[in-house]
Formats: sequence, structure tokens, C-alpha cells
Amino acid sequence: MKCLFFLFIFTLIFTMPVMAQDMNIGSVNALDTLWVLIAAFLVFFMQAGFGMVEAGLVRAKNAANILMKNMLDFCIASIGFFIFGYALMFGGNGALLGTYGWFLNGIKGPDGLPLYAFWIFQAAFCGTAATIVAGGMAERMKFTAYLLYSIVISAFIYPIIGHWIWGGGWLSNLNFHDFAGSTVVHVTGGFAALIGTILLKPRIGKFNPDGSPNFIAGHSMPLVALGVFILWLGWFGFNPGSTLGFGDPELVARVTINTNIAAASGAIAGMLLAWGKYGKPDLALTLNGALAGLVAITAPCAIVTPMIAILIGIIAGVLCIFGVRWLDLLKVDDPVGAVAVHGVNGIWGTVAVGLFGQAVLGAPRNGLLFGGGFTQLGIQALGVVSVILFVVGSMWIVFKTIDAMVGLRVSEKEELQGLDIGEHGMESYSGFEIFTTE
Amino acid sequence: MKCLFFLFIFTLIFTMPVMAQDMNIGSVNALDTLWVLIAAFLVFFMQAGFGMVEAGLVRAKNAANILMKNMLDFCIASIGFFIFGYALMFGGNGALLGTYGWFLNGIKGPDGLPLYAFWIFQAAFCGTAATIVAGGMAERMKFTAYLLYSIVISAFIYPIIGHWIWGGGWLSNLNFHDFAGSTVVHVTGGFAALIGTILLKPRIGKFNPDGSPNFIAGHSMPLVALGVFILWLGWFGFNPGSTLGFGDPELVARVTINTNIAAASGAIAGMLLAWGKYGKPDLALTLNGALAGLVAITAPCAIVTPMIAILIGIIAGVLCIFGVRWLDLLKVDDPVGAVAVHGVNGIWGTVAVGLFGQAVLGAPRNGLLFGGGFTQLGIQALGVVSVILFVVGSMWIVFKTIDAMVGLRVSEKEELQGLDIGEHGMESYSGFEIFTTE
Amino acid sequence: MKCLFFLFIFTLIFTMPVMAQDMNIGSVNALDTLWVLIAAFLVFFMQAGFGMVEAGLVRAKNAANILMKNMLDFCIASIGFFIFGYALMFGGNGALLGTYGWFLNGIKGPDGLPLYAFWIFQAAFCGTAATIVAGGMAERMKFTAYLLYSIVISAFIYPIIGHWIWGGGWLSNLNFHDFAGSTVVHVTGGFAALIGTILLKPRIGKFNPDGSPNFIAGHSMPLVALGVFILWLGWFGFNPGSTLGFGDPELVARVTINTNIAAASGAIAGMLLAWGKYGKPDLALTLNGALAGLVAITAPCAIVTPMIAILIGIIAGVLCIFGVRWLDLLKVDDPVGAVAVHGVNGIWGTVAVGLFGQAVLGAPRNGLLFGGGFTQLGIQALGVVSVILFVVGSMWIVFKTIDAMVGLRVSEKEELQGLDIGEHGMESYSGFEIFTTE
Amino acid sequence: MKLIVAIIQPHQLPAVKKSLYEKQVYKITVSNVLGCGEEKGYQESFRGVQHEVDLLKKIRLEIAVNEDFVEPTIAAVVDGARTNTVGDGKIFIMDLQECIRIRTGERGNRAIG
Amino acid sequence: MKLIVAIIQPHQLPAVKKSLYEKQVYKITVSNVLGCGEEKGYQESFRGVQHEVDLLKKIRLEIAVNEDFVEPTIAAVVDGARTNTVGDGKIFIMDLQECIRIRTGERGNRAIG
Amino acid sequence: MKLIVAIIQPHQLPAVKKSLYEKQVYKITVSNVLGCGEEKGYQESFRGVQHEVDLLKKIRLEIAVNEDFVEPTIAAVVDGARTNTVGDGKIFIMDLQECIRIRTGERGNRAIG
Ligand SMILES: Nc1ncnc2c1ncn2[C@@H]1O[C@H](COP(=O)(O)OP(=O)(O)O)[C@@H](O)[C@H]1O
Ligand SMILES: Nc1ncnc2c1ncn2[C@@H]1O[C@H](COP(=O)(O)OP(=O)(O)O)[C@@H](O)[C@H]1O
Ligand SMILES: Nc1ncnc2c1ncn2[C@@H]1O[C@H](COP(=O)(O)OP(=O)(O)O)[C@@H](O)[C@H]1O
Repeated sequence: MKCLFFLFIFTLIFTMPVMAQDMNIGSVNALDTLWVLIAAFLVFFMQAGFGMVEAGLVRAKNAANILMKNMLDFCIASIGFFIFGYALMFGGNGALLGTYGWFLNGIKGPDGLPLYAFWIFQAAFCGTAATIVAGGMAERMKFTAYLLYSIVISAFIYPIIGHWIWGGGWLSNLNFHDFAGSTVVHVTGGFAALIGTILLKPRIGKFNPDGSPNFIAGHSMPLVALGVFILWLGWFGFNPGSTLGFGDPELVARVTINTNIAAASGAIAGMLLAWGKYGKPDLALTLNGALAGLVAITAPCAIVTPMIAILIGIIAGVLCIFGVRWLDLLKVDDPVGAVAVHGVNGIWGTVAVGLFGQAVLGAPRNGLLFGGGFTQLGIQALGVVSVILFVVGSMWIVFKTIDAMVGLRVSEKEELQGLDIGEHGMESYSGFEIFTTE
Repeated sequence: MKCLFFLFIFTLIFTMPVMAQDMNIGSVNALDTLWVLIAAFLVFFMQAGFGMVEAGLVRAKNAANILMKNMLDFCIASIGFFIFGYALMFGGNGALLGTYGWFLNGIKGPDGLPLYAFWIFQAAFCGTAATIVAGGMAERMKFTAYLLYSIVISAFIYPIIGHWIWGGGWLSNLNFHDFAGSTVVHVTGGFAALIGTILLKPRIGKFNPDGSPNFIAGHSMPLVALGVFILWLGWFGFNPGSTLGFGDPELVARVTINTNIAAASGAIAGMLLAWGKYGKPDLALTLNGALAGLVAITAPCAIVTPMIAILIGIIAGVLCIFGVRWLDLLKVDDPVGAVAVHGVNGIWGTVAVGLFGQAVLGAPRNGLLFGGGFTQLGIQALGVVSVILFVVGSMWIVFKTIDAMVGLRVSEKEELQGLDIGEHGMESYSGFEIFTTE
Repeated sequence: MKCLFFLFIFTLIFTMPVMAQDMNIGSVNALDTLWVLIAAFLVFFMQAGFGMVEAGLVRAKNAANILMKNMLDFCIASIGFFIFGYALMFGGNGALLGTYGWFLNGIKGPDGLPLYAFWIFQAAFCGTAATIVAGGMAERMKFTAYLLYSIVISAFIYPIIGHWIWGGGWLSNLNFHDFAGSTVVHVTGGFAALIGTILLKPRIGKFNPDGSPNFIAGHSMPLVALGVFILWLGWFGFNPGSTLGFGDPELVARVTINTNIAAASGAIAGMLLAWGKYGKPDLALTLNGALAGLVAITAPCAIVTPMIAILIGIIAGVLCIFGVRWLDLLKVDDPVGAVAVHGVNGIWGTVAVGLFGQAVLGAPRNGLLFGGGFTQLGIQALGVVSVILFVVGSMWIVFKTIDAMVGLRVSEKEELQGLDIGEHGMESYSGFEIFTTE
Repeated sequence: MKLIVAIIQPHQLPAVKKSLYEKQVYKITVSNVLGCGEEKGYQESFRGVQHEVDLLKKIRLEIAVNEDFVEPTIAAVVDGARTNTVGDGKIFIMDLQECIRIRTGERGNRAIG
Repeated sequence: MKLIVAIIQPHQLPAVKKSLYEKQVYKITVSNVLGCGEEKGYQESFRGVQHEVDLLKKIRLEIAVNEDFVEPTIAAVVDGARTNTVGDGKIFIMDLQECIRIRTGERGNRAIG
Repeated sequence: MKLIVAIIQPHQLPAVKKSLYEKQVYKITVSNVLGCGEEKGYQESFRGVQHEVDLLKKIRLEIAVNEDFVEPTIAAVVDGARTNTVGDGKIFIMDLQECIRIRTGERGNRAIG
């Protein structure tokens, strides 16, 4: 890690004279820039949302650890996406990856936006993809392993997928449509979490010898609720900001209403289903339902009407509840529902484009239910499957390598005592009496 | 509830072809749209503020329940205001209610704003009115009853009042002035909370046999403080955003400074008064004072100078402290001060327009103290009284009906154990040792 | 305090007719105004961030007290900066202080911005400077003493320093460059905290008889992490908003990326150093590192490239960890690291302008490492030293006077029991079992 | 001297304190415990996983008294805590061999009150 | 009658409860304690200041039983709590002079279960 | 064997631990309790409603010792906890009939330390 730093400092001194000339390229649009920056701030704030949701859903003894992971993955994404990521994602029209613009050197932003404004928006997205994984692998993953993983996903894996879809790569050439990242961000994060949590194995005590899941409750529902509100707010940057400008206010407004209404429907659907299935309306599942709606509307938010957004949200809420259940049945332990929320609904949102997209609203072509046939649906399916294969394959290698290098999982003793003490030598709630029997 | 859902889906499929054509009506102003959207995001975020304030002010055993209510009322408002509410509020110039635009079909936004942008701003307001009630009825209201109430207030009651004042109804024809909703939002929410909390009766143990109130402390002051900061932030969307555009930057700036300075004065006045009355500066009452200032300035924020805003804030802080006290004396149990903050100060703010409004700043006419006589004051009083009568009357019927249908209040056993366990089968702070003797 | 209030009301009635005419001066730019207002909202929200960080880093028994201080200092700053502060800061080009514009009467905003918009942005900054001190003096300072201190710093001390640097005073004439306030806000706040914490003496039990520091852990890491995320978000208003307009989108974008990347580097550097020094990655120190990066980049954010921002952030993170250590060695008890974060890195950021500033990016002249020689470095050093001397001198007098008037520090008994009970008669976490042995 | 330990329902604590005061028993030590007895537990569920909670919140009182106070104290606790429903609780009585007031070093009967 | 007090590792509580149930001991009172024994503590640090934590989280069980249940109860606790590592805990046994069921006022052996 | 239960002021715990260590008493169990004694309570208020708090935070120590350690332990606790102000606390001593080390099954005097 230290050498990485010296590398920075060295490059820095070396490139100093070059950098100063990069400023003031081309003409930029002030309103568009302002919009993208504000959207970037909101997307950045989603880190706080993820932090609170994930911290609230784990036990008190692991809260500081997950917050530390959340904070650090964004920091690492900021640096990694600066040095490598942006270049890989936007450095030219190669089918597979970008090839120039390391350290943002010798590269421009899109028309009308300053490079640095576009970068911060993209970097915030990159941080989001990285942070999803923290939750799925919570309560047992080593901190050093997490740092290494963060570097790889934010500097390499995510940018490559981003390049395919948003950076001029092969999927964007096929007219694969993912407006704000159901696939780019959420499928990537969700499936990285899935493979990670499978490799890590379940938490001690999560499954009984007979395979039935045990009750391990999160330690702070207020944090979870706060986190979901923050994420919902952040999504108003995530989706509407993905217009990358304010040239079409109608479009921005449509994206906004769809985002909001899909989240609301997801929460209601999730609540009702959980109520029916388990007898009581479960707060954590309801909140997961809202997030599921948000994830699902992320790809199609620009190209559907609010009525369709409601439908997409309802199905997302339902899929999320079943997703949580399926994982329990498969004995995959995903403490915060990262896979059910981001993985499953990332797929659903991407596919929804092929079902409900309307060319008149800007879709590449009409979806299946609007008479456009199976073409777009096929492209969407191809895209999402490719991304899943790439993520699962590459992350499997990454996690295995990290495991061999430093180990993925903490010791049993540390897990029982809590990662806060084990990894950071501290308690999250110093002085509070906490009753724990796991 | 399920049928409602099927209704959605059905209508959805039915109206699909219609919807697509609604896009791109008229010319819209980009800057105005951007401003309204950002304001809408901030107003949305007030849900988190209410959630944190209310959760913090109740006991730990009821925190998840109130958060669930907060989350769900916004979700329901999003859907209800989409299907019915917007049409009732903005569907034509009827004196009493709007009549078209169900599902946002066949209706336009105001000049210069996309329909959907205007909708999200208004929907966030609607959610705010709904959520105020959660606090006043906290710690004993059944969750199902709350869901039913939410549907009614956000789809019907609030939009009708909104129509009277902002939608071209009878009060707006009389030049009743309520810039950002002291009456529309806060009197509505506050008096719905008042009637609700009276019908519910006080919490077990709140009043002694001799009628004196008992001490029932909120469980988390940090959540309350956080919530107030978030609400204050949200109010910068609520009031300045109610300009519905950025054509007059001076106006927006004036609204902003007035909002801020009334909140500050309310907090200081509330603190000093509570200090004088009870011997110590009380955090919860100080925070209530800040909110009281915000509520009071909401109606007059555009048409007074900052000096007057300070005065309005001070009086608001004072009224709030007395309001809390009066309710205790009347044996009305309002756990979070919803009535004192929103009800009492909603009235005060509305009346303040008639006292301090200045025509030169955009008021319909000068207020009493600026030589305009009693006319505007009379109109303001008429408006606020009408709204109170309507809210109290209609909500009395609504709550009585709900009580007959599913019951308003949880069982005594559930109340003692906490609504988190009773209604949701969970604890908010799993693992924490919590000492409770009520 | 009461007379202050009557003074308000009196002045208010007296000046009423005057105020109404102040409106609508000159032509303002809508986009610039919008940008500054949004930035002001974000800076306002930093109060929540400070509140959460400081509350989380103190013990549970003092949490409500620090939150109350945070809330009140902003309220007082709002009023004090309205009556006196703005006039002292921006009322003319005197070398030492402004002389007109009391109550914002007879004064204008800068070109293109409404006075009130500019005021709210500046007032939010003023509140920030005031609130920094709460943390450094936490867990033992009397509440009344804090209120008095708040009035003085926000109405007088901060505005005078602001005048020197941003209001046309002697340092701005020397071309001292402090883009967004490393010196104006953070050195001021940090050194006021330093002198305050020295005068207050360490908390009971902080230092052993042999001088070694004791472990006094903060009570809620999730609050601290949330607070840092909020602060980071707020800094996107603080620095980019200090452009005071959106005429140069490239500039705003550069400020934004620099802000973000310095924070990230500060966190990473802080974490690695703490890890190396103390064996484990410490969450609180990592978060302090992020804040240190933010503080340090505040002065030079506009006039350096991102590579330099990384370097500045790294050094800030390192300085912060050493700063915390040095204070422990000097037996100065700063519970939240206010001095190390704001004081030390405020200096570093200011000096960095003289080292790395580039004229081509808008610096007054090139810094030492860009061939500009020692001139700018000297000016920066002169500025920061002058401010430190002024702050330390004036605050010493202020604190000594307050001590003589009402006493600075609570009684030993109150300190042991906690200031929440002692000063406010309440507990922050009513019902929670909290184990405390100090 | 005896040490009386009582396990009661949390919401009966104010009533128990009141009836103890009436019998001039002013010194008590209270703690939070979880109890498993005849009283039925309840179901919790989290993210769809059910869980039977059988450890219920109770309050534990510890009261050291002289012999002549034993029966009044028992009566007072029973009086305050009894609601005639399952879960009302138990009282345990143990022999207390010595009692020391830290402040003064007093021992025995004089130290207890 | 005896009062059995056991200090065990928190994560052994489910196992102890299970083995107690198997021996028909259903009524217990549980509380959170901190224990200092042979088990080694751990280091905490906060903002660079180190601190040795020697009070470790433990669970305290209180079980009142009739004489004939004493040995089975001890056996059950040992059975459930033993992992053969330092820190497994202790069992303390005291004489219980009286036991009263608050709900009914029953005393002695009949009240205990 | 005796079981020594001491109720002390929370902020005296470090001193008590220190003086116990000096007397070679290393094994203790600590818990959080609320105590009502001679010490005066304080007023709380919440939203204008006043409330007299008479249950004050205290620390409860449980120490099982062999006979010859009883007096040294008492002396150590008094030494560490005494500040000569009301509220310093109490020490209660009970007979301990048996003690079992769960890890080894050892009983009696050998198990206690
Ligand atoms: N034998 C026992 N040993 C320890 N604690 C007991 C015992 N019996 C009862 N308790 C405690 O008393 C509480 C109330 O007991 P329970 O049997 O439910 O009451 P009741 O018999 O009056 O209905 C239990 O939750 C438990 O904490
Ligand atoms: N003599 C004692 N007095 C009070 N508590 C004790 C005593 N001995 C042990 N304990 C409690 O039991 C716990 C486990 O004791 P320890 O000596 O670590 O176990 P073991 O001897 O089985 O390895 C301690 O943390 C402490 O709470
Ligand atoms: N008789 C008693 N029974 C139970 N607990 C007691 C008794 N006497 C004192 N205590 C406990 O000891 C604590 C200190 O007692 P207090 O009488 O205030 O001390 P002192 O007499 O030394 O001034 C009390 O808060 C209470 O928890």
C-alpha cells in the first residue's frame, strides 16, 4: 500500500507541468454542469445511506467495521477511478476497454461538461458499485481483504463494465439500454456480493444443522430507516442526474417521478407480501422493497411512463422478498439483502427495458409489450448475462487471490467477539450494555 | 389493499397507449424546473427529518413502528396523490375541488414547469402533511389504522384543502395568502393530529389519576437533533421552492433568509422561555421551538422583511412552549408536540400574513400593522378557521370509521410491550439492554 | 439576554418602514443565485454533520449537551451575523473592519447576487466557525458560557477576520489567498478551540498522574461516520460554492474534484498512518483524516490540480494524526480533534497555497514549487500568523471574561454525572443501560 | 439479616417502590434481567426468519433487611407486583451474614438501613 | 432449596438453555455482566490511546431449584457451557431459605418451579 | 467460602479494581445496577414535565472468595470505594456453599480462584 502512495507522489511531481495546461478545454454549458454536480453530490451522499443501512442491519459488534469499509471503499474508488478507472471506462471506443486518460491526463469530458464535473459524477457511481458488496459480505470479511477488493473493483472491474455499456464498448454499440445503471452499478455490485458471500460462507450460527436459517437481527432500525431515506434522496441524483444535462426538462421530470413512484410501489408491495407471508409487516423487508423498486427503475426510468414505473416497482418489491427467501433456502448468507435488492432487481430493471421500453420516450426500440418484439429484450438479456458472467468470473478470481494472499475471513474468535474489536480495537457503542448471545 | 393493487395494474394496461402521448407539452423553463426539482428533493428529505424527530421522541420500544409509519405514509402519498390527489387539487377551478386529471391523465403542469416536476414537488408536500400526524398519535395507534388514515388524508383531505388555497378554489379567489403552506400543510397535519390524539386517548401512564402529566422521555436525543437539522434543511426546499421558479432571485433569497432567521429566533425564544419556566434549557423544547419558527414563517415568508421574520419566529417559539403546556393541562397526549408545533404555529403563521404582510413585497394587500386594516387579517382568519373545521370534521369521521373497521388503538398489553414487537415482531435495537418501567 | 431581545423588537418597529424599500436593488444573475443558495443549504447542513461527529465522539452522558450547543451556536450566529456580523465583515473597505450595514440596512450584496442570498451563504460559514469550538471544549464547558462565547465569535471575532481576508481588509489587499476559508473558518475555529480547551483544562480522568493519556471512547461510531459523510457533502457547498457564482463551470468542477480527492487521500493516509503507529486501523482517526483533507484543501482548492490535491490531502491526513498525538503529549485535551483537524490543517491548507498555487489557475502568483519564489508563501504565512495571534488573543480575553462572569467549567459532580443531566436535566438515551465508570 | 431478591414485571416497578416506601423500606438495588418462566413468550421475525423469544424483560430487586423487616418487605413486594397474571414473578430469600456501609465502615444491623 | 448462580460465555447461552430444558429446568433469570477471571483480555484503542480491556462480556444465570434438582442443574450448565477453554465460567451455589410466587403467594418448594 | 456483593459508585470502579488487585483478588463479576439509598436523587425534565430520579447508577461487584480472603477483600473494596460521601455504597456477605469451575469440573476452594 505504501508503494502505491509513493507512486502517486512520484507521478505527481513528474506530471505537474503537464496538468496545468489541461484546463479550459472547449465550451461547457453552465446549467448542465450545475445539474450534474448537484446530482453527483446526491450520489455521493448515497455512501452515507449505504453506511447507515448496512450498519443498522448488522449486529452492534460489527457496526464500526462496516462503516469503516463504506468510508474506505469510497476513498479508494476516488483515487482508483482517478488513476485507472476513468481511463478504462471512457478512454476511447474499444469494444472491451478504454486505453487512455490515466490520471485524467489527455482526455476530455463529454460535450458540454467539464471533465472534472463528469468525473465526479462517474466516480460517485463507481463508489456505489463498490460499496454494495460490503453489506453482502458483512460481519465476517477481513478488513484488509476488503481494501484489496475495493481497489480491484473500483479501478478495474466496474470501469470495464462501464465501458461496455456507457463508454462506447460492445454493448453500447448493440444499443443495450441501461439509463442509470441497473446493470452497470447494481448487477455488478450485487453479483460481486453474491460470489463474495458464497466464498466467505455463512456467518457462525446463521444456519442450523438442519439447514434452517437462524434469526440474526440488525441492531438499529432507526439507522436503517435513515439510510433508506438518504438512499432514496441520493437516487434523485442517480437517475435524474444520468440525463447528464438539463437540456430536456421533461425528461428529467419524467425520470424523477418514475424513480419516486417505483420506490413507493416497491415498498408497499414488499410490505404487503412480507405481511402475508410472515404475518407481520417487517420494517427491514419493507425498506428493502423500496430499495428494490429504486434499483429496478434505474435502467428504464427514462423510457417508461409512471404507470409502468408503478408496475416495475411492485414486481421489484415482490422479487426482493422472494430473493431474500431464496437465498435463505440456498443457504447463502447475505446479511443486508445486497443480492436480493441489487442483484435480482438489477436484472429485473434491465429486462424491464426490453419489456416496457417505448421508442417515443427515447428507448432504442419499443419493448415486447409495446409491440417491439423480442429484439430489445434479447439485447438486454445478453447484456445482463454477459455482465453477470464477467463479474462472477473475475470476482471469483479476485476473491480467491485475496484469500490466498491475506485471507478473506476473520477467525472464529474474532467473529464471535465482533469485528469492531478484532479489526479496529474499538467498540461502536462504548458504554452501552449490549446483550449478545451469538 | 390487494384489490387496490389489481386496480392499478388493470388501469395501467388499459391506459398504456394514452400515456405515451402526454409527453412534451408546451415549453418549459429549464432553470425553473431545476429549481423546483431540487426543492422537491429537499422536501422529500423532510420525511427523514420527521422520521428521526418522531423516532427519537418516542420510547425505544416504539421506534421501528413510527419509522414504518413515516416510510409508508410517504409511499402511500406518492401513489394516492398520483391517482386521486393531484386531480382533486389541480383539476380545474371549481370552488371546492378539482375534477379531472386522475392518474395525471389529461392535465398539465403550471406554465413553464413540466407536469411531472410540479407533481413531485406537490407530492412531497402531501407526504409532509400526512406524516405530521404519525407523531401526535405515536406509541399507541394501530399500524393498519395508520395505513388507512394515510390513504384518506393524502388522496382526499389534503388535496381538497390544497385546492381551496393553491388550486384555484374559493380561498384562493378570496386572495387568502399562504405562500408555502402554514395552513395547507401544517394546520392540516396539526389538527388531524389533534383530533386523532384526542380520539386515541393518552398513552398508558401519561397522566396520573390527579391529572398531572407524567414524565415519558424520548429515547434518543441525537436522532431528534439530526431530524431537526434535516427538517431545517428541507424547509429550504419547502419555502424557497414554493416560488415555483427562479424568475425572481431576490424573492427566493428573501424567502430563504426569512426561513432561516425565523427558525433561529424560534429556537432561541423557545429555549429561553423553557429555561425560565422549567429551570433548565430543554433540548426537545428548543428543537420544537426551531420547528415552530419554521412552521410559522411558512405562510408569510415571501411578504415580510427579515426583521419581521425574527419577530414571527420569536412568537412562534413562545407559542410552541405554551402549546405543549396547554395540551398537558387539557390532558391531550401529543408525544412529539405535533399540535403545538404544526397546529398552533400553522395558525400563527397564517394570521401573521394579515398582520405583517406588505403589498410592496407581494402580499395581496398590506397587513394590519402596515396600515392595511383588517381585511387581509379577516381573510386569513376565515381561511384558517375553515380549514380547521373541515379537517377536524372530516378526520373525526375518518378516525371513527377506521376505529369501527379495524380499531384505532393497540391492546394494553401491546402498548406496554411496545408496538415494535406487537405490530412488527421486532425490536428497534436488538441486543441493547433497555430499562423500561412503563 | 432578554434585553437583547427587546432591543430587537424595538429596532424592528423602528426600522419597519425603512426595510421595505431595500428590496430589488440592481440586476442579479439567476443561475449564480441558485448556485449560491444551494451551496448555502449544503453548508448549513454541515451543522448536522458537526453535531453528529461531536455527539458521537463524546460519551453518552454528554451527547444532548453538545447537540444543544451545536444547534444554538447556529441560531445565535444567524441572529448575530444579521445584526452585527455582516456589517463588520462587508461594510466597506476599512483595513480592519466594516462599519455599516447593521441589520443589513443600507448595504448591498456583491455584483450579481441578492444581498440576502449572499448573506445566508456567509452566515452558514460563520456558524461553521462557531461550531468547531463546541467539540474541542466538549464534556465540561458550561452551557451559558458557551452561549456567551457564541455571541462573541459569530457577531464579532469571525466577521473581523472575515473582513481582513474576504471583505476588503488588509490581508485581501496583500493578495492573501484563502479561497473557501482554511484560515477564515478553520484556523479561527480551531485556535479558538485550542485556547478554550487549554483554559478549561482536561476532562477528569483524561490524563494519569504520570501524564499519560487515558482512554475515553466516543459513544457512537455510527453517528460519527454519518457526521463525516454529511460534512463531506456539505463541503461540496463550502468549497465549490465559494466561487459565488457559476460563470466558470470549469472552475467549479475543479474545486469539486479537488475537494473530493483531498478528502479521500486524507482518510487513506490517516488510516494507514494510524494503522502503522497503533497497530489497527482506527475509525475515528480515519474519519478525522478525511476531515483534515477537507480542511486543508479549502484554501487552495481553486488553484491546484487534482494531483496536488492528493498530495495536500495525504499530508493533511498525516498532520492530523500527529496533531492528535502532539496534543496528548502536551496534555491538551481536545475530545474530538478540533485542533488537529481544523487548526493544524487550516494552517497547512493556507500555506499550501504559497507552495503549490498556480497563477494559470487563478492564484495571485505561482507558489514556491511552481517557481514563484517565497512571496506568496510569505503572505500566506503572515496572514495565518496574524489570524492566530488575533484569535488566541481575543478569545483568551473572551474566555477569561466569561469565566469571571458565569464560570467556564461545570462542577466536578456535574462532569461525572454528565452534562446532559447537569445542564439540561435529561438523558440523551432514556431507558438505555449505559455502563460508565468515569 | 436477609437478602431479598425479587423478580417482577417491569411495569410494576413504580407500584412496588410505592408499597415498599409505605412500609419504610427505602433502600433497594434494581437491575434489568431477562426471565424465562411460565409466562408465554412471543414471536419475532427479522427479514422473514422467525424466532421464538422466551427470555422476557424483568426487573430484579435486591433488598437487604433486618429480620423484623422480612415479612413486611415480602408483603410490600407482593402487594405492588401482583396482577394475578402469569409472569408476576418470584421472591427469593437468602441469609445475609454481614453488611458493611462503605462510607462509615459500620457493620451489621446498623449498616443495613 | 438452592440458588444456583452461573457465569458463562455469552455464546454458550443457547446450548446451556437447551441442556437445562433437557433436564426439565425451565425457569431461569438471565443477566448481562462483565467478568474478570483467568481469561485474557484484549486491547482497545481510541484516537491513538491504548487501553487494556479486562472486563469481558459474560452472561449470569440465576436458577432457584429444589434440592433434588441441584446436581442435574449443575450438570446441565456444565454440559452446555463447557468448551474446555479458559473463560468457560463458574457456578456458585447458595442456600435459598424461602421462595414465594407473587401471583399466588405460594411459598417454598411448590413456589419454585 | 463467601460471596461478597458490593454496590459502589461507578466512578470508583477503577480504584476498587486496583485495590483488589493489590490484595491478590483478581476474579470478579461486575454489573450495572440502579440504587436507591441515602443519596439524594436529581430532577429531570422532558418537554416541561418534571421527574424526580431516585434510582441512581451504581456498579455491583460479585466476588467469591475463600474464608481467609473475606476480610482482605472487604478492606480492599472499602479502601477503593470510600470517598466519605453519602452514596459510597454497601457490602453484603453471604455464605457460598459450593463453587464449580465449569472448564475443569473442579469444586470448592480450588475452584474459586
Ligand atoms: N426457579 C426460578 N429460578 C430463577 N428465576 C425464576 C424461577 N422461577 C421464576 N423465575 C423468574 O421469575 C419470572 C416470573 O416467573 P413466572 O414463573 O413466569 O411467574 P408466575 O409463576 O408468577 O406466573 C421469570 O421470568 C424468571 O425470571
Ligand atoms: N471468584 C470469583 N468471583 C466472582 N466471579 C468469578 C470468580 N471466578 C470467576 N468468576 C467469573 O467467571 C468468569 C470466568 O472465569 P475464568 O476464571 O476466566 O474461567 P475459568 O477458570 O473457567 O477459565 C469470570 O469472567 C468472572 O466473571
Ligand atoms: N438495604 C439495602 N438493600 C439493597 N441495596 C442497598 C441497601 N442499602 C444500600 N443499598 C445500595 O447501596 C447504594 C448506596 O447506598 P447509600 O445508602 O446511598 O450509601 P451510604 O449509606 O453509604 O451513604 C444504594 O444506592 C443501593 O443501591
